[in-house]
Amino acid sequence: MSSEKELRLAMLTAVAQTISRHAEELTQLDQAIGDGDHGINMKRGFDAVMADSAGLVEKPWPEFLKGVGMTLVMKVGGASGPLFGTLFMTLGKELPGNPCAGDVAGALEAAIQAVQARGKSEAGQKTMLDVLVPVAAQLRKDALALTDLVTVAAAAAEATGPMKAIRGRASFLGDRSIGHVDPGARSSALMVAAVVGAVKGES
Amino acid sequence: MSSEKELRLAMLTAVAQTISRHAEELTQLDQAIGDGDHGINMKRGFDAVMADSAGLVEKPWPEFLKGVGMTLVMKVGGASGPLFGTLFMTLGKELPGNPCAGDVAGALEAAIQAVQARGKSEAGQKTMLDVLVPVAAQLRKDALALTDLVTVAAAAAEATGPMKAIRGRASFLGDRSIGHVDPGARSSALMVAAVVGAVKGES
Amino acid sequence: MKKLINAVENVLSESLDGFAAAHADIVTLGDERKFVQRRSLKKGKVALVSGGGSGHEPLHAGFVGHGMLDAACPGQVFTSPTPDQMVAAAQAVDTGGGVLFIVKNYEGDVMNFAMGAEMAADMGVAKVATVITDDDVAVEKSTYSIGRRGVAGTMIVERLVGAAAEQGRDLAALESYGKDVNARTRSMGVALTSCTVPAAGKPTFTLGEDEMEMGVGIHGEPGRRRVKLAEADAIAAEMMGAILDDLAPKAGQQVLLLVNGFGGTPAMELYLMCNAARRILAGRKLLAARCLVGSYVTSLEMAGCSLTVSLVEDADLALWDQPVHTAALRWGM
Amino acid sequence: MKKLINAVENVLSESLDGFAAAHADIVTLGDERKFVQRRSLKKGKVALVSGGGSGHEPLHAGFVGHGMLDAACPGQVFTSPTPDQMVAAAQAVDTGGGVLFIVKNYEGDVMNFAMGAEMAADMGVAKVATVITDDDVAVEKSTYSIGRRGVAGTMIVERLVGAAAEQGRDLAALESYGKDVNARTRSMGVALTSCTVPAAGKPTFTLGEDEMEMGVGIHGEPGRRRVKLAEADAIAAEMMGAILDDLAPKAGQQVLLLVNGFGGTPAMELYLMCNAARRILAGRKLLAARCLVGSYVTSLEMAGCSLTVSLVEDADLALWDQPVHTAALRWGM
Ligand SMILES: Nc1ncnc2c1ncn2[C@@H]1O[C@H](COP(=O)(O)OP(=O)(O)O)[C@@H](O)[C@H]1O
Ligand SMILES: Nc1ncnc2c1ncn2[C@@H]1O[C@H](COP(=O)(O)OP(=O)(O)O)[C@@H](O)[C@H]1O
Ligand SMILES: [Mg+2]
Ligand SMILES: [Mg+2]
Ligand SMILES: [Mg+2]
Ligand SMILES: [Mg+2]
Repeated sequence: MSSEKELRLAMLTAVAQTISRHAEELTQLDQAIGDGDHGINMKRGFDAVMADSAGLVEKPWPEFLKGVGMTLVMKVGGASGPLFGTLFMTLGKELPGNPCAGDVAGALEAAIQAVQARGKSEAGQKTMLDVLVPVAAQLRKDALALTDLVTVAAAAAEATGPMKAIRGRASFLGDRSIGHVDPGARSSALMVAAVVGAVKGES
Repeated sequence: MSSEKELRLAMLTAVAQTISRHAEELTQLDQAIGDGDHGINMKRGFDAVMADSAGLVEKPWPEFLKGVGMTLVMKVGGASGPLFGTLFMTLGKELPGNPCAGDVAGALEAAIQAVQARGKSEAGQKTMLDVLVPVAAQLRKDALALTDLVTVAAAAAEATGPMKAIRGRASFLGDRSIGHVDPGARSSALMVAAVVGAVKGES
Repeated sequence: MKKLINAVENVLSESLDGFAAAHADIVTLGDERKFVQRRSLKKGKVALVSGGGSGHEPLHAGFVGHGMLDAACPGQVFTSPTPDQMVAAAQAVDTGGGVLFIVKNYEGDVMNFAMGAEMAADMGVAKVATVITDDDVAVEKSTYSIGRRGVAGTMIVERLVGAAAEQGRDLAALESYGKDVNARTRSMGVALTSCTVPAAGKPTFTLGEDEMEMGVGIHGEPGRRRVKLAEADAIAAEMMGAILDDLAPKAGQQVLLLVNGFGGTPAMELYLMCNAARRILAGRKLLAARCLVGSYVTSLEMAGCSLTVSLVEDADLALWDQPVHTAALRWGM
Repeated sequence: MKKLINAVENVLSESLDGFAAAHADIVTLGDERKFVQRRSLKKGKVALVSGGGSGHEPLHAGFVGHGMLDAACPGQVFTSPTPDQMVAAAQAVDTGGGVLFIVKNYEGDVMNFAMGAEMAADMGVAKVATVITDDDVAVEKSTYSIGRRGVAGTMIVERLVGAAAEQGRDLAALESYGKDVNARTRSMGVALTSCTVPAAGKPTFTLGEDEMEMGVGIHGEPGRRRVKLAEADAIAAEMMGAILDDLAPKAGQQVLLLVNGFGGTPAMELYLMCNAARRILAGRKLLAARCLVGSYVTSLEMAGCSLTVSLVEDADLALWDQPVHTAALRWGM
């Protein structure tokens, strides 16, 4: 149990750190095709999560994830706040108290459903979903091939570059959104890499 | 009489042209220690004078000069409008119908008095008066040494550079006004040179 | 970045404190600065709540007061507020008549207000309805997008619905009136310079010395196209053309014209644009029944402006002219 | 130069046309656009006439209307109007009570208004008196200069004297009240960027990315010194320090605080400065009885702001609160 708690703290810390380190990059991506706040938003959210981390990591996985999601909803704002918030909250709702690797794909699929419902969106529209969906598919295929997961996520984020945005602020640009990586896709890939790193015990 | 009329037209044209040609320079001088409109103001005034020139030059010298002064008052605005306007109007009041060279120094001295009264100012305060006063003195010394007049005027304008402004917008700057030529002094010197050029028959 | 600020993190809170102090006769600030609310509420009146990212001042907090909003939820700069803010605001200003959310059409705002409405319902705030504004014709309407952005026309919706709410209309009537006003309101903007989000520290976009962004959004989002700087008349013609082609009003129609500055454009230029826009209206035989000129829906210090046209009838004008008493719009009281 | 204009020569006239059209309920434009006047005059009331270079909008035309000015004479951008304008305005609005000129202390304005007063007297406009405003503490007072500049405090004089005129006070009483209010009013400004006079086509001055002009004038005139950009609190402390040292008010004194934007500074920053200034007032035990925040006396699109403090008594506040109905300031009607 204590090692589970350490794992939660390691995951949270890794995600918060990667967001913080890449905040400027995310903001720059958002300046190109959005309103230039994605890095700032995500950093504000995960700073708030980290401020509560001591209490959060004490909780079992479902409550832990719901707590993270709720904090993101209340602190991130913008489009990404409700969406990542919904993602984490639904993961918390779906996962059992003592989840094993095999539980994750199903929970993530449900969480993606919830994000799609909230965002009236689906994969192919140049959003975070273009990373989340292939990541869920890869998990479903092989829940233990962690390195592949990182590769899939990174490639999926890159692949949003040539896409035309149909959801998110970038959609206002029409064809002018083509040629830029989606900020929410990039932050999703960064989070996947951080979580995998934490699971593998890297720091 | 007709040659007098031509002289009036030549003078007017020469003054208007020099102001127009140097408008940007005068504005730049005013940007350094004022509000950046002296060239624009003077050009607007003399453009208006030139628009009326056909009628104005028909009039004898006193009415001609009063007319020029009145137009400047109504069109230039700012500090230079009332001052140059007063200068020309008073010249018109003071000069006889058929002035000779010897009449000019006295008329200019009276006009300078009027400018000083209007501006609550005197030579030594980094203004147009620092050109007008030495020009009047030189005229008093030798009314026919036209080239000297131009030299005196140009040197007097230059000499306002090291002065500290006590009147005009530049006075707000205190010591920071030092090191810049006064725009009104420069425009005065330009007008003196233009008038002399017209009298000497240059074009 | 050149701004009159202390620390980037405190821009919003210090600004809200200054706002609340300067307008203490009209507004109070909610707990944790979650919302700005009207000082005196009217029992049973439908409460109007709006909000959105900050940086568009006076929208929305500047429109809290008699005849307009009951509360406004300020988000971080250019970032939608969070659902807890809407919940807190709704709870504070609901006096039994229900709550109408007025939301600009951005996914962030729409989703956060939607979550706020759900949470408010869970927590027992009687009824919540929502009007979404989407007046920006710069974005082509299409089923393959999230639709148009809500821009300056939002304040016209807030004003007219606010006046109607003051007269005691019920929630359903106000919701449908708000949608109706929004449907008759179109805007388009142009930017001459970018704005700088304080936390980002550098301009959102870069324009050449001879370029402008035609159809810009109020967060500095790129517009229809980046073009060479043009004369005011040509700019007005393009914007009014897009607006009027979309609205397709009949000759003789009364309109409300809003010439809105984005924050960095002086009144002198706005009035010049007003003059240009009015000539175009006259050319199409449209009657500018009311005309509002000023920086009402801004993008920080962005230079540029938007034009908004609302098709109005006498009944709308009568509402428009009712007393209003907010920080940024005031007449009749 | 990036501006919403057509031709440089027509900026003023097109802008005035737009202004007059947008506010046709309040003002009319005089012949040859020599002045903007109040639509309805009050027989026997002393007429208040102000004016000055354009580019400071809404000052002065935006303050024409009930409770403030009867007419405003707009000069070219940053250039005093000419005497014929003052004469025409005085003739148009004098209804027998005489005319009070309110003039900012710049030699151009003072001389042109003086010539205007002389000509008006020659032409039989009954009585003309003049109040000169000089509230800018950035300029040290000295017998070796023309004295202080008139800046944002001018609008406070226009407002209070305007309200007093509405109550029927005579010319001499208003002249002395105006001088009195001016004597109790002090301002200081700071610029973060320059402005560009349309006809000049380039910025009046240049500041480094990390510099500001402390004590700037409202035409972008250099101020006390050019310094490194500082935090809002430090800027407010320097400006309020200079103002309050000069006014030397007693603890417990009521004051009116004006936080004035120069045209390119968004409301968010002005309210933040308001918050900073109010903290300083509170620290000196001064009571901010009224607080006005907005871009009222501008320098085209210059970024920056000024702070103005007026020492006021209950009688001044009662006048301040009287109804006013102008394009830029309106309450109570
Ligand atoms: N409807 C949507 N569905 C899924 N993801 C979305 C949607 N709208 C936006 N996003 C994601 O959110 C990201 C933008 O987040 P952020 O910049 O924080 O919010 P905002 O756009 O409100 O400023 C986009 O890059 C995109 O990945
Ligand atoms: N009181 C004064 N007496 C004499 N000359 C003055 C006075 N005030 C200003 N000037 C002259 O006027 C010039 C400025 O003219 P201008 O720029 O057209 O007006 P403004 O200063 O009102 O913008 C100064 O350079 C100076 O020579
Ligand atoms: Mg964003
Ligand atoms: Mg000048
Ligand atoms: Mg955003
Ligand atoms: Mg000037």
